[in-house]
Amino acid sequence: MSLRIRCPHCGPRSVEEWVHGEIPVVPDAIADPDARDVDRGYMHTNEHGVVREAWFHLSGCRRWVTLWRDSRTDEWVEPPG
Amino acid sequence: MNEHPEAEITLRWNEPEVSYDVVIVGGGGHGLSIAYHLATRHDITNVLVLESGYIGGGNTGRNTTVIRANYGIPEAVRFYQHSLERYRALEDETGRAMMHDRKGLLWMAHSEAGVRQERARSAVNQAFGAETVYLEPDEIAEVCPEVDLTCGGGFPTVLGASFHQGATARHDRVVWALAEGAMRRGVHVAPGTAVIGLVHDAGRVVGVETAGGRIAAGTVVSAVGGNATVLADMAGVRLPIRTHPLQAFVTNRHQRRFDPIVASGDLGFYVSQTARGQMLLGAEIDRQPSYSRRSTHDLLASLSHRAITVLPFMRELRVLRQWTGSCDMSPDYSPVMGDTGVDGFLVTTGWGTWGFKAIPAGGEVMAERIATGVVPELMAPFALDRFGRDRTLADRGSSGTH
Amino acid sequence: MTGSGEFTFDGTAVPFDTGDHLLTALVRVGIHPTGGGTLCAEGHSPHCVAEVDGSAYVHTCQTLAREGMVVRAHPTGAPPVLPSIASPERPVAVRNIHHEVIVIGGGESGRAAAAAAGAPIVDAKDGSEAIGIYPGPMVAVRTDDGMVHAHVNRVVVATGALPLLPVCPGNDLAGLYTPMAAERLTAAGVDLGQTVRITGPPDRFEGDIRVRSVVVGGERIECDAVIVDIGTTPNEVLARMGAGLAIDTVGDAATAASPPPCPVEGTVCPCNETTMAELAEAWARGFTSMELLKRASLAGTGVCQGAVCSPYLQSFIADRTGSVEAPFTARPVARQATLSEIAAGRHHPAVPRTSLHAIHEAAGATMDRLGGWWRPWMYSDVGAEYDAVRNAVSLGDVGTLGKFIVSGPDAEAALQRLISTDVSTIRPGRSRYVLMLDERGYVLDDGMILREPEGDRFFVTVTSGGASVAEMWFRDWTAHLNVRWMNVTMALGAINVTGPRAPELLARVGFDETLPMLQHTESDIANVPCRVVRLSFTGEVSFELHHPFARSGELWHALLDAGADLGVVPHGLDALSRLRLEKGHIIVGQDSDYDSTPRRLHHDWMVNLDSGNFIGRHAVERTNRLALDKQLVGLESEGPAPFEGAVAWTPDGEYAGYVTSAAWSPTLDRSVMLAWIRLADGELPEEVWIEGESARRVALPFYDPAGTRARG
Amino acid sequence: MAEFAVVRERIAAVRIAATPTALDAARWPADATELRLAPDEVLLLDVLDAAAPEPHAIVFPDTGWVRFVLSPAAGTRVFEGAATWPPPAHGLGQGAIAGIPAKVIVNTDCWWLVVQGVLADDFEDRLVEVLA
Repeated sequence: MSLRIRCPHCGPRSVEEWVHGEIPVVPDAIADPDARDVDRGYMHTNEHGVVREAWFHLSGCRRWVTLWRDSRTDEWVEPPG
Repeated sequence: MNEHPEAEITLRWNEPEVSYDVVIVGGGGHGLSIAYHLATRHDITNVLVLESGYIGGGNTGRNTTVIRANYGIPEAVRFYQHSLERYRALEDETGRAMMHDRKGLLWMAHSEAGVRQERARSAVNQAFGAETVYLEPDEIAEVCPEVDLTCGGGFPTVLGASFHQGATARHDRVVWALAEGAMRRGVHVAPGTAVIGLVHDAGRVVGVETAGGRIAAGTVVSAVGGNATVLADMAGVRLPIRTHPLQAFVTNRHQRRFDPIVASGDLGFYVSQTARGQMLLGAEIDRQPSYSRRSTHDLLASLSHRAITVLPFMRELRVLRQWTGSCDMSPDYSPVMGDTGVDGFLVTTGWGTWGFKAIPAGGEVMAERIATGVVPELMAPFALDRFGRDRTLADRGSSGTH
Repeated sequence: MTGSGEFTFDGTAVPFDTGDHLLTALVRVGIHPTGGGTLCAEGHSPHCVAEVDGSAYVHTCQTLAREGMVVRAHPTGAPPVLPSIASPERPVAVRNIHHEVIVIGGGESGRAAAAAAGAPIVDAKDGSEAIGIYPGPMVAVRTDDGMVHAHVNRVVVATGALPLLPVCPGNDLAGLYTPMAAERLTAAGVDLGQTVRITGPPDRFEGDIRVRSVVVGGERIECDAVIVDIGTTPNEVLARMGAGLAIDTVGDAATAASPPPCPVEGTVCPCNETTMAELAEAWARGFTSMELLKRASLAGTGVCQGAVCSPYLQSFIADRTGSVEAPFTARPVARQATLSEIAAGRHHPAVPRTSLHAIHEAAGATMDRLGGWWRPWMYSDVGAEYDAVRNAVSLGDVGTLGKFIVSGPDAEAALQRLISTDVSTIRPGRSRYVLMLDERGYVLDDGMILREPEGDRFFVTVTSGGASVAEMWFRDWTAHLNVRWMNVTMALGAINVTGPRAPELLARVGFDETLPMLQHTESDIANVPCRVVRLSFTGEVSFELHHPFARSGELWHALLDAGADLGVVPHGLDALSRLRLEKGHIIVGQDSDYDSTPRRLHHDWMVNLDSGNFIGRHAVERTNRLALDKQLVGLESEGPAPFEGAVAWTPDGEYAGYVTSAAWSPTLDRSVMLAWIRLADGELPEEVWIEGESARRVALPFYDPAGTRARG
Repeated sequence: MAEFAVVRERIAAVRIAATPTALDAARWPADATELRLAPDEVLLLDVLDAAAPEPHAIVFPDTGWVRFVLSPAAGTRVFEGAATWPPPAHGLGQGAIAGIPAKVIVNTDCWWLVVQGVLADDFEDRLVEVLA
């Protein structure tokens, strides 16, 4: 399906109608609150594989949708589990 | 006519040995520049450059070759201005033509907000030696008569800024000249060799794993484009990097005539004519992080539309080839260079859309850091720990159109 | 033939029959468009390109001849001239079509696939050239009638095979044809003369301009034309381009390539005139892989994108390494289209206009794109606009403000999370100026929160241009709460009535309540239902009137009419920027930067660390423990106002920072500025130099520090 | 060209934000055309007011919309020339048309294209261009 994004409310629409939003992931291993704060603010997993992310349908329903995408190919994938 | 100047350059490849003083991961412009400067400036030649594909085949081979220093903050202007000056010297130093062509960069603003941003950037440029002059619309018409100053009526041009030292160079030749220069002094370069792991010992990185075996290293430098976070993960280092696609395209060749590099911040596009006569167009990054290098029609169409709005003479030119590179973007639009908190593991990353112009200076300062153990002044502001120290380098001048 | 006509080639009239492609008509009269080289008549060979009606690189074999066309040969030995003036704008239509499946290629396998799937066919032979398979999948197709954008769920690539073009000495002569070209030309009534068909690689072609003989296996054959039938290679560029997308490749395009014998000599890349000898030289110098060889020799980077040379480069490498390397990376475009064609159907981003846009234009305002809206920069005299605010009364169009209604049991909790103030202390009927921080503790936006009399309802405004970002931010962070958001930015107009005589003007149009600072109410003004908010950005008594979008015009005119004798005039953004600067009010995005913490902005007073777990709270606490490095400060100077962006230097000549806002203050008779200034040894300098003038650091605001004028 | 005439009109509308369940269960005035913009938001065309479907609902008379009325042939042509998504067979669709966020309501005898008033001038220019 690639960069046509399926909106559960509006249907599939071009990526140009959407705004990408990241869902930050801070590793549990970072216990120090200050280090967690810095990691959440700046660091990125930059996943080379399946990423969970949010897209805002700006030109349609104006709501966030959560999707899973393979960052190597830009293909949409089913939520794991 | 085919100029075939590469006939001068000779490349000699090596199978990796078991141990090196320095192993550089990534045989692009930055990796090879580090190797070149280690060899030429510090006489460190027990160096291996590992490249998973062919040299210069990553972002160095996919960028749009603009060399400029007109950035938005003093630390960046200083760094890129030094790099720009080094670029000019590299041709003489290596004895290899890089088709370095100083053609000037014309940057246009079409709104009061655009003008304010352009004036601010020009001011900091002038303060740190990157010559910039303002151009009124009639002066723009003299520098580049092809510009439609009204941009189809929709975007009247209010102000231009001309950065005289703006230049282009042929990216392949930069890579090959640096590789040849390093190889001639004994540096090993191994293409087709991917790093699949790092070797740790007592909290230190002491080597790399490849399909062909383990290679010990006094220092491992990540000069990877696109996969920097993957490699850093192996070292246990978190990076402030997201990888985004950046697309560009060229038209067919035409006789050389179009001189300046023309850019518009408000419209989000830039164009130059290459030494071979192709018109080369670029724009901003794709918004979603991705390692995909698949080109999109959206970008091609929207960039074409913006280009012919500013330069209507391009309407009937034909698109030859479209491609996509991977940009490692940092949150503050500035690179990340140097120490990582893990001994034996250095990074140069976060080169976003501005890595090509930084190749000479980036290699030079990293080589100095490796050789001396001291962080050079030009490099210091770009340290990874700046985020935790709340000393980010917000450089709006580097974002978007480059 | 149903008709005929004439076009010109380099000034010479060339007759054509209806249905002729340009190439057919040219060959019929003995003209080879590029002088020589094997013609394929199906859009692959680069040897048929010419300039047609001012547009270079047109495949004459794909272009139907039309009366009066002006065709020119490309220059010899050089690329075509870059056009210096704009060719006329040629509108290109786009047709978006939607199908389950589309088939590219109209050969046997393509027709079979189309029949099986009930799918349409895109066939270059019919003038429909697929330029690329893109994510979607979307297939972009160029036709003479415009572009077709096919949005599908699956693409069948049935592009068949490409004829091999010969590589040997003399392959740049005229009179060489692929079997398809010979068949098509002959069918169109072109007499090719004495032809010979060769089925194996030629040693060489001989002749002067036109071929006179061909040598194959040492044997010379005299002829007028050679049909070069030396095999094919799968036409799989689109298949490789679409790899990973939902595509199927069928027929010849799906077969495995077996490279032809490696040529001994001759031009292998006609587009860039690369010879076999040059390939060998590059190889010897270490360019020993397909991509390096391509870059070193430029073979494959020309107009045919490797259609001619790619199989030969494979055989060249296979000869030396014993294995067949993959061909070049397949990149769009597979067929060429002009920028006009590619750009067809595109628009620049639409910029919203407030409900008063036409009124501003009629009043002669200079309109500009500011904060993502068309806004009046100045009407006619910025000085008069400024004076009206300071001394009389003026109107400003603030319909661009981001505006939200918030309701629900968790409305207060939602705002408490989003805003760095203690929202619970905003009483019904009151409002407060607030900051929104991001997770890094940087200022994302500023705005106003108004609590409605109902108590669990709020009205929130944010910066012009910030509405969509704010909406995304609100919805993201409060999805788990029992709260309703409504973005009413584009549903409400807003007019700021400001100046010492503002109350007097409002009284004349039906609002004579005493509304204290930072309170709000609802009232009909000039018969228009308004939410009236008492605040001040200009430093003078101000009332924001939020009202239904469709009624802005009548309200605006009623206010202007009622206040004519009070000296009411509208003010633009230029005047507003100066007025607010005198009060030291920041504009987020102009005076703030990416890394602006409240402390750096001198806005710590807007952060209440006791108000719960608002976004950015931990970051503010953490960064407040670090040494401060720079701050936004107020500066004054006796000299003229510097430009916004001017660099500030310390008296010792060190870089100190830069100006974000600057204006000459007629009221204060000096220049006033906001500037980012770096601390040195923990101290802000008392004095900096900007544009050769000394500037002193002073406390904000510059104007009316006690705030008596705004309170009225 | 009457077939491709574009009629532009302001519309009375009411926008309501409420819980999805409340919106699912709500009964609107008989004259209203209901556009469910999102699970928790509805736009009612051609009415001046509506009852709140739940106590915390936001009921907002909204004058910020503009309607373009087109023949089915013109509507089809607009989609073919300016939208990358197919029009609905009947009823509401929303997404970008000519680069501008729009709602389409496909009725049997005519199509409505509804956009924000702040973008209506641009939208009209683009409609005219695509129908030329």
